[in-house]
Amino acid sequence: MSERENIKIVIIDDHQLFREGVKRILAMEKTFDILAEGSDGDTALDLVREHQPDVVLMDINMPNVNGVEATKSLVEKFPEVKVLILSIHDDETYVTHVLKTGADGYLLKEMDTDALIEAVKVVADGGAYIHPKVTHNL
Amino acid sequence: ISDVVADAREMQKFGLKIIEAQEEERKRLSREIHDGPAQTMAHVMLRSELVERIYNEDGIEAALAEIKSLRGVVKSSLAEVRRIIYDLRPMALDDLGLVPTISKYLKNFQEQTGLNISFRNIGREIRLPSEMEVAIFRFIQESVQNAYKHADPKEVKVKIELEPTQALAVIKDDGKGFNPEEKKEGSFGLMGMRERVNMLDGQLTITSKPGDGTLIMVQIPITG
Amino acid sequence: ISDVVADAREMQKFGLKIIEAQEEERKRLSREIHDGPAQTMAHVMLRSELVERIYNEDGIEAALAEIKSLRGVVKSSLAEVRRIIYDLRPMALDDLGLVPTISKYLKNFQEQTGLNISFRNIGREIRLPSEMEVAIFRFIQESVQNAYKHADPKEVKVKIELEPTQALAVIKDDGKGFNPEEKKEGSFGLMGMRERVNMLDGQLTITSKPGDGTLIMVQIPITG
Ligand SMILES: Nc1ncnc2c1ncn2[C@@H]1O[C@H](COP(=O)(O)OP(=O)(O)OP(=O)(O)O)[C@@H](O)[C@H]1O
Ligand SMILES: Nc1ncnc2c1ncn2[C@@H]1O[C@H](COP(=O)(O)OP(=O)(O)OP(=O)(O)O)[C@@H](O)[C@H]1O
Ligand SMILES: [K+]
Ligand SMILES: [Mg+2]
Ligand SMILES: [Mg+2]
Ligand SMILES: [Mg+2]
Repeated sequence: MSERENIKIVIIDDHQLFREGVKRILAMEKTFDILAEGSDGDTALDLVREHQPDVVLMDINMPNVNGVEATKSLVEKFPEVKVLILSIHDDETYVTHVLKTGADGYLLKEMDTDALIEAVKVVADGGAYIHPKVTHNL
Repeated sequence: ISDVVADAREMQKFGLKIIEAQEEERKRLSREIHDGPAQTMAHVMLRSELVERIYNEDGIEAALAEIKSLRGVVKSSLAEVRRIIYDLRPMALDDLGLVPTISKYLKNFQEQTGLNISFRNIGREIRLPSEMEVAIFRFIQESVQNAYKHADPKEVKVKIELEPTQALAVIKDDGKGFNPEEKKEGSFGLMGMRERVNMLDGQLTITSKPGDGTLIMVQIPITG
Repeated sequence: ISDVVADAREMQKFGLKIIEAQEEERKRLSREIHDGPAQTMAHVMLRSELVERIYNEDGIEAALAEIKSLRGVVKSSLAEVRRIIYDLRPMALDDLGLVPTISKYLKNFQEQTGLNISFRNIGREIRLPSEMEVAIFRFIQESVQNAYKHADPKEVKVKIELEPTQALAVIKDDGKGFNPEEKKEGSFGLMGMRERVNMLDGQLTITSKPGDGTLIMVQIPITG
C-alpha cells in the first residue's frame, strides 16, 4: 500500500462503557488516530466540524438527536466524511434505512475485533462494509 | 342521568389512560433493556475477544486482569437486570407471598426516597389468590407513591392484616392531605385502585382533608 | 340512558381486562428475563471465575477455549434479549416509522405462522405523532392476529396510506368471516381498537359476514 496518513476517527455513542471498549480496540491499530468521542447526534456534528475526521463511528439510539438523524445531517454537510454505524439492531430494516440515508457501513455491536478494524479501513478507503450476519438477513 | 353519562366518560378515559400507560411502559422497558443489558452483552463479547490479544502482547497476568474486569461489568449488568425484573413485578410476590414482598418493597422505597415508612403485619402470613396479592401490592405501591409525590409527610404507616376471610390494607400519612371528592384531570391512580377494589367486591375508603393527612383503607373479602 | 350505562359497564370491564392483561404481561416478562438473560449472566459470572483455574490446570489454550465458549453463551443470550425488546414494542417504530416496521412485522408473522400476507403502502413514508403510529401498528397487529386465530384465510391483504391529513389502514382476509354485531364475552381486541380509534377521532369500519371474509378499515385524521 502506498504511504498514507493515519485514519482519523471520531466515536459517537451514548454508552460510555461501550465507547471505552471500542477505543481500546482501535488504539491497538497503529494507523488509527482517535480524535474525539461524543454521546449524542448533536455533538457528532460539532466534533466533525472541529476535528475533520475520516470516519465517524455512529451509534443509533442516543438521546436528543439519534444516529439516523445525525447521519443524515453529516452526509449533507460533510459528504467526504465516512459514517460507520455500530448498533445493537440486527434487523435489516435498520440496515437498509441507514444505508439509504448515506451511511457507508453497518456493524453489529457484538462484532469481533478484526471485523471492527477491517470495517474502519474499508469505509475509509471509500468502500462499503456490512456485518456478515445482517448481509445474511438482507 | 348526567352523572351517569359523566361516569361513563370517566370510565372511557380510564380505559384509554390504561392503554396509554401500557404503551409507555412497553416503550420505556424496551429502551431500558436495549440501553442496559443488550449493550453490556455486546460489550462483553467485544472485550472477551481482546483477552487473547492481551495475552499475546502483555502476558497472562494482564489477560487475567482483563477477565476480572469483565466479570465486574457482567456483575453490574446482572444487578441492573435484576432491578428491571423487580420493577416489573417482584417475583417474590408469587414465590413468597405478600408480607415479605411488601416489607422488601417498602424498605427499598424508603432507601431510595428518604421517606420514613413503617410497616406492620398484624395478621397471619397466608397466601391469597394471585390476583388479590398483586392487587394489594399495587394498592400499597400506589399509596406510598402518592404519599411521596403529593403529601410531603413526616411519616407513612403501612399496615396489613390477612385473615382467611378478608384482607385489609391501611396506608396512613401525616402529610398535606387533599379533598378526595375533587376529581383531578389526568390522574388515574386512585381511580384504578377503586376499579380494582370493585372488581374484587371489596371496599376502598379514602379519608383526607387539606392539612390533615391521608388515610387509605382497602378491604377485600376472600372467597374460595 | 341504559345504553350509556351498558357502555360504561363494557368500558369498565375493558379497563379491568387491560389491567389484568398488563399484570400478566409483566409477570410473563419478568419470568422470561429471569429465566433467560439473568440466568445466562449469572452463569457467565460463574464460569469466568473458572478461567484462571483452567489456565493453571490445563494451560492457556484451554483457558482461551473456555472464553470462546462463554462468548457463544452471551451471543445466544443477546439474541434472546433482542426478541424480548422486539415483542414489547419494535424500536424501529420510533426510530424509523410505520412503513418499515409494519413491513418487517408482517414478514416475521408470515414466516412464523405460514399465513400468506401481502403488504402495500400506497401513500408516502411520512412520520406521524408517536401515539398514532403505535395505534396503527397495534391495529394491524390485532387484525392479522385475528385473521390467523379465527379466519383460516387463504390470504390476508394489508394496505396503508399515509397522507399529511389522514392515515388509513385496511386489513382484508378471505377467511370464515363473522357477525360484527354479536358481542363475544371476554373478547377485547376489537373493542380496544374501537376505543383507540375514538380517542384519535377516527373511524373504524368492520365489514364481515359468516362465510364471506373480513374487511377492517381504520381511518384517522391527522391534526397538528
Ligand atoms: N397521600 C396524598 N396526599 C396528598 N394528596 C394526595 C395523596 N394521594 C393523592 N393525592 C391527590 O389526589 C390526586 C389524585 O391522585 P392519583 O393517584 O389518582 O393521581 P396522581 O398521583 O396525580 O397521578 P397518577 O395517575 O400517576 O397516579 C393527586 O394528584 C393529589 O393531588
Ligand atoms: N378476521 C376475523 N375472521 C373471523 N372472525 C373474526 C375475525 N376477527 C374477529 N373475529 C371474531 O370476533 C371475535 C372478537 O374478536 P376480538 O379480537 O375482539 O377478540 P379475540 O380475538 O377473540 O380475543 P382477544 O381479546 O385476544 O383479541 C373473535 O373471537 C372472532 O370470533
Ligand atoms: K443502537
Ligand atoms: Mg445508544
Ligand atoms: Mg398516583
Ligand atoms: Mg383478537
